[in-house]
Amino acid sequence: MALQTTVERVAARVPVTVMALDGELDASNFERLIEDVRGLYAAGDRTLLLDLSGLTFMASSGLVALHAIVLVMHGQRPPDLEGGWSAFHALTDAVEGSERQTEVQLCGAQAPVTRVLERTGLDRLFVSHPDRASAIAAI
Amino acid sequence: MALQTTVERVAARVPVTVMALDGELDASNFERLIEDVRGLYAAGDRTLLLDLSGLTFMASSGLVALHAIVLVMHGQRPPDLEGGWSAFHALTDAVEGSERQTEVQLCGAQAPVTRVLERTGLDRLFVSHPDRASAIAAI
Amino acid sequence: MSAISVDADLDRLADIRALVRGVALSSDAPPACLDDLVQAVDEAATNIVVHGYARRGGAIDIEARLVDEQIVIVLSDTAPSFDPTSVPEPDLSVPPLRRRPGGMGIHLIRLATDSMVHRARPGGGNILTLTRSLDPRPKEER
Amino acid sequence: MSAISVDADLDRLADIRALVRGVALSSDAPPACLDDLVQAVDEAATNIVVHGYARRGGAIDIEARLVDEQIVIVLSDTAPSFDPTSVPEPDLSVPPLRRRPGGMGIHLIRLATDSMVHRARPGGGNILTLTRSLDPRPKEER
Ligand SMILES: Nc1ncnc2c1ncn2[C@@H]1O[C@H](COP(=O)(O)OP(=O)(O)O)[C@@H](O)[C@H]1O
Ligand SMILES: Nc1ncnc2c1ncn2[C@@H]1O[C@H](COP(=O)(O)OP(=O)(O)O)[C@@H](O)[C@H]1O
Repeated sequence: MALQTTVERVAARVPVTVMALDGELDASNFERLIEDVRGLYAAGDRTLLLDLSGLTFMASSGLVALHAIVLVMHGQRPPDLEGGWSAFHALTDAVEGSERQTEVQLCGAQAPVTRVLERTGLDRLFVSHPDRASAIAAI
Repeated sequence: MALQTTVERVAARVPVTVMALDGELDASNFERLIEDVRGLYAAGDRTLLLDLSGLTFMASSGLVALHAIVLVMHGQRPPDLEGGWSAFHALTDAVEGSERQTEVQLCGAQAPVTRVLERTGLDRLFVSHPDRASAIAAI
Repeated sequence: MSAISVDADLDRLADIRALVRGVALSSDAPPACLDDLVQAVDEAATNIVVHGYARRGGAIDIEARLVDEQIVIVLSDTAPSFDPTSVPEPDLSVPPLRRRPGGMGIHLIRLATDSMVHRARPGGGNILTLTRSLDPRPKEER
Repeated sequence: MSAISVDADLDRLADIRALVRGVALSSDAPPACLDDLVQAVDEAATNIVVHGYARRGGAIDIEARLVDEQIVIVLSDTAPSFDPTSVPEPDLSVPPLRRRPGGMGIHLIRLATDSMVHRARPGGGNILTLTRSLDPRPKEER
């Protein structure tokens, strides 16, 4: 099953870009997802809500995508997957106190996806909402 | 697994267009295959060898595609899948004596594909060769 | 018994076939048995997508089990009730070019399975049970 | 025991996952067991494609069986020998943003399975045996 992305812009307290991921996020498509978010950032989007309610599978490469997406949405240099991740230390220091950055937030994650986030500790990087409506109300 | 098609033109006794089908031919992609062959006919190709050695699955909709491809390669009106198959009677009468037309030939069919052709009697429509080399030598 | 639910979409047929291969694999099915099951389930699922739900989508629930050397696969949907066993056999004596293309799906299911049983789903829809023995030979060679 | 051979290609991962769902389905595996197996096999297969065959392609042979309430899935390849059980656990105490992305695949396999055993394939290559009990709970809740 392939990955489909759908983007919608919502006027909450701040403008929120909602990207719904439907299908399966794996090693065959995680790089395209990072590219898509890079495009959003270039277009001026600054707060991204990933709606994971239709995501039925996430591989460890999906975690790499989530990590990279956080960097991209913080204006960091596009992560070079072959090495050269030094750039992100600045960001690390900036958000260190709070740890959970807020530029990228999640909602609607199903059990298999939540499990992967928790098993790798990547859940600590994100504010997670049960669904899209409560996320938009909270942002 | 998706369907990939690769086209090659070979100078045998007559010019032969070899189209290799790799993957699985099913209800999601059989119409695209007919379209592809329509394009070949429009481009002047007149003898088509379908190399099925990489085809691991063929649904009954694949049989519809094969049938339509024979019509297309005989210059018949593109079959309208919603009805209106009257046009092919002329062709039927033309090739009735021999039954096996030669404009579209097959090679390399694997067991599951051969079984589907035999179980529906569509094998009677085609000259089938064990592999590409012997097909080209025979055409 | 648990089921896997798949969207009734032509783009999911490849997933359904891979699922059936997994079922066959875990029963150590011989190649012709695996091929037959893949064919039968693909044809049945295609009919549910195209005819049953008329391409408007829906769900196909798939169950599988091994019972007495028979692989049993059950497809359930909530489309209008239709019994494929009521469809007459195509006349294979007609030369292929004289035929109207199509109409071979149910015929292929019959040849690929040892039994095809339809019943109405309580509350609406269909339950189609396809059974294929682990026999290594295709039906016509038995 | 028969095996299914799949091209070592990232575009076949979805097929491999569907295959594993079919294996789980025919053993009537509970949801968390199915999810774990899909995750573990996907990660292992991805590593074979990306690291083992270095994206140059090859074959992955997949076998499956149910033994004593355990689903056993075996992946074989002919890539250079590599024992994933030799890879140390990642340090999860490091805050996510301080980490170098990646390096979580084998960790996820460990958490999703009850055992992961590697042996060299006679003649070259790898045989990786992944086992997951039918226990309905994920490992961390047992
Ligand atoms: N699930 C279904 N719901 C409604 N009608 C069906 C269904 N399956 C088959 N049919 C009917 O039976 C006919 C024969 O089906 P089949 O042998 O699979 O060939 P085809 O689908 O190519 O026509 C179909 O054309 C359709 O009219
Ligand atoms: N099949 C394999 N062949 C060779 N090296 C491998 C294989 N699987 C894993 N590795 C090595 O182990 C490392 C850790 O793998 P893994 O935990 O899956 O994370 P990742 O693949 O994201 O790096 C890989 O980066 C690679 O160097």
